[in-house]
Amino acid sequence: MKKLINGAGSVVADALRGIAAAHPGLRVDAENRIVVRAGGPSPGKVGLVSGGGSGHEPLHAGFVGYGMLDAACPGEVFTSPVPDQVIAASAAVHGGAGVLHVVKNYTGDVLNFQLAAELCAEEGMEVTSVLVDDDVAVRDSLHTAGRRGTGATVFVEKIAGALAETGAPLAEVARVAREVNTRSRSFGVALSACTTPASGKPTFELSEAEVELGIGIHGEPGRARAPMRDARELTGVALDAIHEDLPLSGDVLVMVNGMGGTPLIELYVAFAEVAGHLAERGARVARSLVGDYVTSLDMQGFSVTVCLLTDELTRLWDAPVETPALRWGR
Amino acid sequence: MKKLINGAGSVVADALRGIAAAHPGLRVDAENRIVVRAGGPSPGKVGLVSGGGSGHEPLHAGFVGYGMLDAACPGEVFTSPVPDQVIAASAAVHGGAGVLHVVKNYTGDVLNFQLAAELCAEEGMEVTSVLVDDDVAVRDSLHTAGRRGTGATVFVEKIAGALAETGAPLAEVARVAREVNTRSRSFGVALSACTTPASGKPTFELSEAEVELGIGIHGEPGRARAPMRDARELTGVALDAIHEDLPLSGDVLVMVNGMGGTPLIELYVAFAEVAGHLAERGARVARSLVGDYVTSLDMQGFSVTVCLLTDELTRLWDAPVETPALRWGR
Amino acid sequence: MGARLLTSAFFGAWIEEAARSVRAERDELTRLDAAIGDADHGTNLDRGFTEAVRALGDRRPATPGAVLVLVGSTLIRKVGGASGPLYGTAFREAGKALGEAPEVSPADLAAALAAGVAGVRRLGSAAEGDKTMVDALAPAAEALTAALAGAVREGPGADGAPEAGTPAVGRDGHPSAPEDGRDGHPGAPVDGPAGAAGPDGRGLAAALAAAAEAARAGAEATIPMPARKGRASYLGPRSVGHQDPGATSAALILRALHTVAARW
Amino acid sequence: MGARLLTSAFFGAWIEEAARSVRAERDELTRLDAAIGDADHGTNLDRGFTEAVRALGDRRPATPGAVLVLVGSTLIRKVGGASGPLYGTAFREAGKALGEAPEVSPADLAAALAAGVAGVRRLGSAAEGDKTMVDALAPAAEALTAALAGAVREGPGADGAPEAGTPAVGRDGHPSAPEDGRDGHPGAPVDGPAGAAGPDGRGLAAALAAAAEAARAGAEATIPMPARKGRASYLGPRSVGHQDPGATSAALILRALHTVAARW
Ligand SMILES: Nc1ncnc2c1ncn2[C@@H]1O[C@H](COP(=O)(O)OP(=O)(O)O)[C@@H](O)[C@H]1O
Ligand SMILES: Nc1ncnc2c1ncn2[C@@H]1O[C@H](COP(=O)(O)OP(=O)(O)O)[C@@H](O)[C@H]1O
Ligand SMILES: [Mg+2]
Ligand SMILES: [Mg+2]
Ligand SMILES: [Mg+2]
Ligand SMILES: [Mg+2]
Repeated sequence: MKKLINGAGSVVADALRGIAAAHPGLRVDAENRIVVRAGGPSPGKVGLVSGGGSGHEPLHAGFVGYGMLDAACPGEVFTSPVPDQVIAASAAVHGGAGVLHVVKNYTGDVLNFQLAAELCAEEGMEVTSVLVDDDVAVRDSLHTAGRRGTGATVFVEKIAGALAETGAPLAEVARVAREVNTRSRSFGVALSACTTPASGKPTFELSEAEVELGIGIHGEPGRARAPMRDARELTGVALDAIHEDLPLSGDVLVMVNGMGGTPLIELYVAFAEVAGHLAERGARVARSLVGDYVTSLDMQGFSVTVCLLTDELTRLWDAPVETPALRWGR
Repeated sequence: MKKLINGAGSVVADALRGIAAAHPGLRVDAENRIVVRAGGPSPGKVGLVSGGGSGHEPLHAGFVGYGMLDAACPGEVFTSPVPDQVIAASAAVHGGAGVLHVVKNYTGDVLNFQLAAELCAEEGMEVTSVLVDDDVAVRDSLHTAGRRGTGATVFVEKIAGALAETGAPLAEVARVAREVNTRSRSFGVALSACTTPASGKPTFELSEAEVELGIGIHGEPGRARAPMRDARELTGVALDAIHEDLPLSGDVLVMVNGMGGTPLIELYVAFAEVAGHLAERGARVARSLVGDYVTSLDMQGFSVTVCLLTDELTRLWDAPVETPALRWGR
Repeated sequence: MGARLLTSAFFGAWIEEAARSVRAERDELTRLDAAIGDADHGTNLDRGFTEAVRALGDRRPATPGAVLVLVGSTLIRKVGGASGPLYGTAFREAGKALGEAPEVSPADLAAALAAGVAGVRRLGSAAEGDKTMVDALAPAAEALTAALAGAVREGPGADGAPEAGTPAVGRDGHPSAPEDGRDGHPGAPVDGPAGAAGPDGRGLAAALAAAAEAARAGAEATIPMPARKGRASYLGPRSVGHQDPGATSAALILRALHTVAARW
Repeated sequence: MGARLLTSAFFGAWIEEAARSVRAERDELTRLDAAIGDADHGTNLDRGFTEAVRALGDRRPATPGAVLVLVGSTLIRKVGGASGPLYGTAFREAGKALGEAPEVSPADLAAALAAGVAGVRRLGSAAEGDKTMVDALAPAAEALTAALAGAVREGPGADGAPEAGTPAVGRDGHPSAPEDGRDGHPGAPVDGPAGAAGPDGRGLAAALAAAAEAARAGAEATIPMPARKGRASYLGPRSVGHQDPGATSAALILRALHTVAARW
């Protein structure tokens, strides 16, 4: 393992120093391990807090800013944040209109945010949690941990953030966040595993002739190993899996997301195929993102996330946003 | 080699289809292999054309748009474009005020742009070329190919593009482009080689204990191989090399650029150290970019580019820009 | 030493021993987590127990209950992930069950362990057989209660108990523990008077040997299970054939409890 | 065949043979470029010569000069990189030197080759010894001129000429060509009448054998050089020990010229 770091133990703290130095619009509270907008809480505006393990950059700190998150709580690499972080973030962004927690559906994230929400409530904050669970590779059932939250997190945070910026009440912001989640699905494919700084070894071994289908974002192996195929077929597998779960039609918002080690030229190749697969199913790419948004350290591979748009969602997607990783209209 | 492509022969064409599908603000002319702003040439505005080998995405197509380039000419992977592309691009963006060619200093780019400029002149277009040669890893001499053009290309294109947008004449736009180049320096470090689709093998072998210092952006080996060190030391090597050539002080624009396979969390770790090294030398990070801007396919590593700002350059840097890879103010 | 009742020092020693053991097995726990999770379980618990030891060093609470609550709160505050809240809740619930008594009995300890396991079950809504830490914790709590209640038969003696140096990590996928160690009739040995684990330290050590052995066997028994909770559940049938990292660390923590009791 | 003058068909055959040879050695050229450049030289030239063959197939120009100009323009239009404009210029300048004659003599060919080399030198401003294609092209042009001018001694016959199957790529870093092959006194053999390469095909073949051998030796001689032009120059002293890819492809193209002349 070769990594551009100072040591496995300090990766997250060092990266937070870098984020602080690079983005004057963000304030990094190193002691509480949270990243908040430099301006402080906006009175009367719902505060949006998200967080999760580190190693998925730009998620989540890269989405803090006008029109999106008010605060992010980065945990250790691939480890959900602890309740103290979530509580500190919630307190820092609470402008009197309540706080929305955007939580990706992983046992660790769910439990830590749940404990935090209970303690926030004890301290008199109104907190609502929205669970993101868009990954169709995982079977959803009462008797499992349920679907993972992956790429749709970006859509949920952007769209809910835009509504929050209008001064909408907490229930409305939570409603639109849930709607985005309900209308979104993802599927990921790995061409290589990732290596965490702490373990120093790839999380799984994959031969030159194989891919992992249905991966998550934590270096866990996928649902199945399959022979390597070309971009058209691999994106076809992803679109089939999504379409089977949520029939695709009409205007869609699509993200072709790199897992961290995939060159952008390959993501564009994949995007061309995704657009083709969507057109074959009668769906139209109305809005799109191509790039690294929800990564798994140095993993090579991609994920596709599709959201069935409504007029409201399109309008909120188009609203101005000013964060390190997503910016337009300002 | 595992790549998310349909075949080595169609990578560039496939990626161009993806770019066309993802960015309605761009028009991809597949036959001429050029990418231009959807709006067509702006009368009275200097047209900015750049280009080079593919495999460096988002460079250059990702910088086409308001406030930056008018057209990009992507060559084959790591191969400069042919004169026909440059001529077609120049003709497409010529709005009567002349065309500026931003050329990275590589023999291939220089020769192909030179032939194109001669033919453009024959067709009655006023063309000025600006050479970018910022890489301090290469010794500059009359008896060599001279310094490579790397990261500063982004600064030159952004700042010259901003000035062109004001309606400034060709000579002025060329003057500011040259000034940015003169005030900018870069240095790159590779933790791993890249693999071109055509060759299928890493361009060099590097052990777990080694890095290449002073690399370019085409997978060529660097000036020297050295033992692997931590982020603080590796960025120190880069800053020392830059500082030795162009003493650093005052307000600077800094880019910590990923080579394509480097996770963003590591780039932030590196940025924290770069900011520290700059502060030690009395320079101040006034503006910055952290991310993948000038890449080498899947190479792991980074480059640092520093530009000594003036008030004019800062103002032009801050001016609105709306491209796939760089966007603010609109 | 043979002390009849367990002091806060005893619980502090347990946590120190658990921290040592987690540190020693950290990479192995992470390796197990890499196979079916996200390769952080060893780092997570090492960070948590190191912080717990530090917290106890800063201000050693006066009562056993307060020691465990502090440990649990520290794990919740420092670990993150799934295991942080789960282990944190286990220790907090166990600590709360011990109340404010300055010294507690082995039976109190057994009740506390049961309360801790109940807390984990509630928070994680995992049942036995879901391939989680519950598969090690639940049989251990049952074995301890049963051993102390006297349902202990003569056996091969303390040699049958896991040694501090014995890895809790199963090597062959075939649980070697007797099945009756998992259904309330532990077959693990005691070295105290037959028929009942008396209040003396040797009886407690024997009962904890049974609990540790039940945890080890429970962890090993997760190997053939498909996971239904936590990250490993995403793998579906592909999680079969791997020992659950959380169950493995639970066995380590129980073994540490026996180790400390044996030299108490 | 022994044709006295060279037709456009001869030049078309040369380009076809060059395209075959570049295709066969494509990966080796790319491998050489990977060592000191950017791993695309084989792909670049393969693309270019394939297109040149196609262009000639679409409309075979009537004169040798027009053939070479079309090949050069096609290379400029399709290759990119450094080698596209350089080889393109070489062929265009050579073609222009041949003028509009429907058939040209071996001496015309030698003059054209010299004009092509001059074009490369001018555009790339590379001198001999800079570790570029010039190191193969320049001695080849000189050797051809010298051989045709009669400065050719008796030698071991056509066997000494490079075979179509002989790799142009040096294997050991020690140029095996006689030194006088590079300074205007080619030692390479001819199979025509001693003292002068006559206008017949066999004499031309012998002179081209000398040129091809000079190119091969020139390419091999780039191995110990540090590069001063092109991408390889970025490596400074690290470029020593590798054969220049452009010099290697130049040797291939000259060998193709000899191959075609030998069966003409
Ligand atoms: N719902 C649950 N109930 C009980 N234990 C669980 C549950 N989910 C996960 N675990 C335990 O947590 C362990 C993983 O812990 P750890 O790796 O630290 O957290 P994470 O899964 O968040 O990375 C699993 O091996 C399993 O034993
Ligand atoms: N200035 C120059 N003059 C002559 N030949 C050159 C010059 N620069 C490069 N070359 C030749 O071009 C070859 C490289 O061609 P190629 O790999 O196709 O282009 P690029 O270097 O742009 O990738 C070199 O091996 C060298 O022989
Ligand atoms: Mg984790
Ligand atoms: Mg090239
Ligand atoms: Mg884990
Ligand atoms: Mg090359």
